[in-house]
Amino acid sequence: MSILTTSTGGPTPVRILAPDGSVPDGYRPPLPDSELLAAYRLMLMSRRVDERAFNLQRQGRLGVFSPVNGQEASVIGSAFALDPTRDWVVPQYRELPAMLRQGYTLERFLLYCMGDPEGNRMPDGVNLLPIQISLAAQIPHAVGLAWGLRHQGRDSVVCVYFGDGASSEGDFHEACNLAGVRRAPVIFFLQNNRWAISTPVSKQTGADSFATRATGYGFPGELVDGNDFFAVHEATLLAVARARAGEGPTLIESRTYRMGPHNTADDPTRYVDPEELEAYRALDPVARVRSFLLEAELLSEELEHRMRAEIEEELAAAVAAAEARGAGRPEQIFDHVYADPPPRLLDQRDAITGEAQ
Amino acid sequence: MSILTTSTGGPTPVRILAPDGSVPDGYRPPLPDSELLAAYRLMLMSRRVDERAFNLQRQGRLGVFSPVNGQEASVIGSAFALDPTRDWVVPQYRELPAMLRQGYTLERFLLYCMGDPEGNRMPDGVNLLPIQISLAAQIPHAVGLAWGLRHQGRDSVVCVYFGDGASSEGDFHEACNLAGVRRAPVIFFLQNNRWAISTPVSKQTGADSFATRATGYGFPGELVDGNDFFAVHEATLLAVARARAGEGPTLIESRTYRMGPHNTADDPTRYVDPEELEAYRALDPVARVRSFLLEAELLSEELEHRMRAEIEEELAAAVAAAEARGAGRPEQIFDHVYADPPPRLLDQRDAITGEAQ
Amino acid sequence: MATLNMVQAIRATLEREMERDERIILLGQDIGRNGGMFRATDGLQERFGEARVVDMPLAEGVIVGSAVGLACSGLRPIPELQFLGFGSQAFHQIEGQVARMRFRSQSRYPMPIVIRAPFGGNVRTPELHSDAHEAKYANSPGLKVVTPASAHDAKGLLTEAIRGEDPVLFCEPLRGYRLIKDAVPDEDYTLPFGRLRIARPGSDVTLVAWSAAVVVAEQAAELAEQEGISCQVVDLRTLVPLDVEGLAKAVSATGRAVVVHEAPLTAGFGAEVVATIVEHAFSALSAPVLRVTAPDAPYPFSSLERAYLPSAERSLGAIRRVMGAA
Amino acid sequence: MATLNMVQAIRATLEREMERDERIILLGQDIGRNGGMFRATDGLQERFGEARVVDMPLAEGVIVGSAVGLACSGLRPIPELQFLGFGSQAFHQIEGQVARMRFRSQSRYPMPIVIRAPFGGNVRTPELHSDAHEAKYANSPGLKVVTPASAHDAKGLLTEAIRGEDPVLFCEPLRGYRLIKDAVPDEDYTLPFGRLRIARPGSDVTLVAWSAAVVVAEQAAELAEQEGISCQVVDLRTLVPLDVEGLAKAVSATGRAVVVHEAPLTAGFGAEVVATIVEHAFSALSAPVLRVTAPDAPYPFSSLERAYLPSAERSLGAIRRVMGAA
Ligand SMILES: Cc1ncc(C[n+]2csc(CCOP(=O)(O)OP(=O)(O)O)c2C)c(N)n1
Ligand SMILES: Cc1ncc(C[n+]2csc(CCOP(=O)(O)OP(=O)(O)O)c2C)c(N)n1
Ligand SMILES: [Mg+2]
Ligand SMILES: [Mg+2]
Repeated sequence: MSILTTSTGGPTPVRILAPDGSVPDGYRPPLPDSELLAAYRLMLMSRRVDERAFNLQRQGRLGVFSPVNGQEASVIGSAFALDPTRDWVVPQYRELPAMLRQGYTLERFLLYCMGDPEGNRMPDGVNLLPIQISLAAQIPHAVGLAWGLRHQGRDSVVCVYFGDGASSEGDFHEACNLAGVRRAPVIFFLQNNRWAISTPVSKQTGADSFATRATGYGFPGELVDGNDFFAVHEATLLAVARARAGEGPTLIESRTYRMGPHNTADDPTRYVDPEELEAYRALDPVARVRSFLLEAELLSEELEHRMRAEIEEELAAAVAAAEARGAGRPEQIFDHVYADPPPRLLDQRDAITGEAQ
Repeated sequence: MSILTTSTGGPTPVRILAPDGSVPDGYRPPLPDSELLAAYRLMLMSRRVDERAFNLQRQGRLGVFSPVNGQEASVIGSAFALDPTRDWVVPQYRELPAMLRQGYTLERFLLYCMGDPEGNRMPDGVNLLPIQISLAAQIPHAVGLAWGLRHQGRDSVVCVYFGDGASSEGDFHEACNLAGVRRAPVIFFLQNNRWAISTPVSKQTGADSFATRATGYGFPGELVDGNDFFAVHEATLLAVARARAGEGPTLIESRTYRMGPHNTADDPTRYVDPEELEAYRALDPVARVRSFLLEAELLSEELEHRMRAEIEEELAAAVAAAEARGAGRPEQIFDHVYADPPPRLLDQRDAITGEAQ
Repeated sequence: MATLNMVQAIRATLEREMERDERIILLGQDIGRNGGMFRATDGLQERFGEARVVDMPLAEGVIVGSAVGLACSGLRPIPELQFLGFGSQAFHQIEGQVARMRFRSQSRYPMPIVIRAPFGGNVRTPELHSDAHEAKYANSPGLKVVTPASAHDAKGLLTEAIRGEDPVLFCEPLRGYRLIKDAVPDEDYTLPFGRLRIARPGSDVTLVAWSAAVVVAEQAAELAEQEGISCQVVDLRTLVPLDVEGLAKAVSATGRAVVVHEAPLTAGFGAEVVATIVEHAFSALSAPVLRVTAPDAPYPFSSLERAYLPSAERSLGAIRRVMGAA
Repeated sequence: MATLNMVQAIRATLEREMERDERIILLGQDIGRNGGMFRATDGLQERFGEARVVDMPLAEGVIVGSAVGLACSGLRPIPELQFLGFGSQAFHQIEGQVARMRFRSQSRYPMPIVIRAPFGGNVRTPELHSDAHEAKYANSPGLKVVTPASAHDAKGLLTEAIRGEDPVLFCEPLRGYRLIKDAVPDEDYTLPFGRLRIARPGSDVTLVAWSAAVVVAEQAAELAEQEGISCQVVDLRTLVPLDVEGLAKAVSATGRAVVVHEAPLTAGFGAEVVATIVEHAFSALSAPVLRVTAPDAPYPFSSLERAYLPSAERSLGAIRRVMGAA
């Protein structure tokens, strides 16, 4: 069973922005031009971080890193439908641009990749939960968060990201079911990038779409072309509106493709069919937005050049700042374990940090 | 949200046998008369065991017991669609008649209720897994069993029972999803008896039917009136045929009603609306089959009387036999823990059984 | 000062704390209309409404997992596991999430969550309901593990747990719910974590226990008394934090110790107690520290549980052994 | 006799056993086409087909839970947890089902299941991948817990596990996959469970360890040697069953012991080792038995793991203390 974006089996994902950058006649993006450009800039940033992080990792300057490559429209199109001042993002680990959009910083992300726990400290006031490694474990958190905010009279919406792989975990089901019962203002944003490391989606599920699962929980599911910034964005806007209005959760299946390796330790040539990969390259989500913006004359080569230069600077500054902090300090092992640490732990701290001195 | 059998919201359960015992014109049950009578007899047996077990429990002669009351058509209608010589039943804990149909014995069941582990020993050659207390944990087992039998070339079908409550556990989802991928010959038989102890199904899920969940796993779901022996039976026959033919799993939602308490420790007057209970009493699954059989002249008052007398005898014999065995022996704590028990455990056995002597 | 049983003390504490702090919200199976399987939340839904006393779907993972999110939103959730044995369904959320979210988020998201869970045997429950899993949670850093043995302590420790900022697994002895009754002050009070209680003074052997096993230790002490052996009974009250100093002191005073607990021997928390005593009071020991526990077998079916669980008689055997008298 | 690293020894053993017994079937994430994250199943799907080497959906609960059903059908499944840390997602299936099905069914359904799981630190994995959870499983009766420290032992113990009738949690040291290399006989052999190995002879102090910590203990023994302290290193090989007699004998020979392990101190399996030594070799002890472990904090992010994990230096500190020299 194939559920490629290009396949004809199963439901067809909603698409607005064609691979050549064209949109249906009369379609007007729901974002102001400045936001469109900001979104595009974030796409460029994301691609650049992917490259740079890989290099740094190869040089031993970063630990494991998972690139976003191929999923920029999916991550950024959805994030731009949220209001960072009141809405929340609950990430898995492959959603850096959505996190940046909320107010996370590159420097912290690099620290995170360097294995410093401070890197997973979301800045105060930034509506973000930390990066989650235990797949799907964040989904129940998102439901609780959405429910809790609503309980306290806030009009916030929570968008939780997770992969096709993570959707097989029991946590996905339990969370969706609870959200349906409580009509929690949460968006389950499932990035079906066709792979869970080496496991293709055909071995992940026998269904021809994940979006249909929503019915079984009593709320709507939407299937969109995840390489289409507008389709993703519109579907998320709708879901945000529903959630904000108290109409409960939405499940969005964003059908995209992981164009790079799973992470810096992975060798996808062992399992990815190169022809399939080529087919998806033609559906590149960043190129599509670029064509659209050029066509609409919102973007020029020159503006893009400027953007790239800025990004380069920002990134260099972030790398420098993160590296200047240096590796972790042994005290950090103990610093945030308990509000009120057991004396035994304090003794252990003294022993370990004492020795390290 | 109400998903009563009688309600009009959501999908309507398939019904064949009306509450007055009538069937649609020309309907012919797919079972020979002898089997119909056997099924009815098992219904009577089940009701009688419910009563008797409650009395024994009140006298301190049995431990916790969960009655089947109200779910006889659901449990027996499905079990009669299986071939006990090759098909398997994987129970939760409220499916005694299905277990008896497979070849389990009343005596063992009483032992089980008396807290003797021997009672959960399924007789050799009987295609049954033990009673499961950890809700939903048996569902993955059923999928593995179905897959394993198929792997070994057997044409067996596995029917796993679980409740509306259990369906909220992650195990349900993980198991359905795997079964969809592997097209395992398994029937997910969800008894929606409207309650999980005191939790009504409206707090269990936001969906208006559980059957719709099947789509999200790539296989069919059926919703049937679980108080209708024929509807349950036909749906299960269909599912068995599909599974046997290699077409994979089916999810059956059997919408029924728990007419008694959750178990001997439960006080349903704390939470059950007496009017609702009355409404369901009018839909009694046993009375319906009885009316049908009387109308069809397969059953007479006299035959029924004989059946009841036989049942009484069987039950009395089983109680006597179980009680004759007496309470558990301390060695039983150690007997079946390992094939190859650690010496430490053997020392512990000697210490404990030695002291008990 | 009223005499309450344990479940009454717990219920009263929940009510008092919910009055005091409206951020508290209770989650669990059958806790609302039904008031909990053992009535620990009886009447609380009527009193505080369905928004604060929430009957949850039957899924331990999301009962605990949503509590993490509720805590991130600023609330103070008190999820109930209907039985500690079903905490295994939520184990990844408890050890991997609740226990670590403070560290993972570097204190941006503290986890003021109290997970209540009845456990322990001799009440003829079906399989898996009575298991004593405390050691598994004690080996999950970031979590505190609290195990009261009296109604008085249940109130003081639960109040402390609820008002604290750290996540707590609050283990309630099933057998004690109605059997354990003692004087509970009406006014608010907290008991600090990590301070054991001397439940009975004695000079020859120190018996160490927690939760329902404290009663067994006390019975064993009675039996030993009749043989002229004076036993001190220590109730640990909390396993994490462990009162290392208090334990060393208590054992040093007698030079002999026996640990009694309901979990299986191997890697049960009794091992930690012995290892701690050995590290901190070795020179005072005049006999090996022994453990009286369940055997390394699964919690059995109900007809076997009496033989399975540690008894006063088995404890007496160990007491005699450490006294060199057997 | 070839020199193999640990992952090669494991892969070769799986291949050999699958050849021998067609009831064996492997289940796990990324074990097929990709050959496993660490290549422990490299080429096995090609060799034995997709029906016997099965890439599973990303759900540990059903990877283990379906293995229970496969075993009921008469097969001998070998599920892999990609990392032991994610065993928590399957904890209810492991401790509640795999470990108890033999008892629950009174031997009608034996569970010849070997759950393979890499674990352990110092390889810069992301959070939750390196956790040493062995004590939680050791406190789950019905299960055996096996922890090889050499390629040779990995083969012998894995063969024993696969051919046995009891469920085994087979813990493989991540750090050792490529670093640990030793001579592995070509022919089949099994190593009995519950027999420890003296990894290094010595007369002053007994160091007890398992899995990757054996290497740390050996390094500590080297350091101690330079100070004139002779350390015996004991590799437990299996935690359940525990070689109680062997342990007592080894420690009795030196009168001093230090346990080294990667899990947090409190309720780690080191506690069991100490408690067992105290019960069975108390009179031979001339110093407290000490533990060198991770602190009671969650496994940290990678830049901190070196300080977190027990080191040869920290072990040396404990050795000096039991020698009365610090
Ligand atoms: C509970 C759990 N099991 C296994 C892993 C190991 N693992 C890390 S990423 C990954 C694949 C994730 O796939 P998906 O959810 O589709 O996300 P993607 O990487 O495609 O973004 C696996 C198996 C994990 N991190 N957590
Ligand atoms: C994992 C788990 N959680 C909680 C319980 C306690 N419990 C026993 S029966 C029950 C309700 C079950 O409801 P349902 O699955 O609908 O089955 P029914 O009793 O209605 O047949 C609960 C919560 C349990 N046995 N297992
Ligand atoms: Mg994916
Ligand atoms: Mg039910």
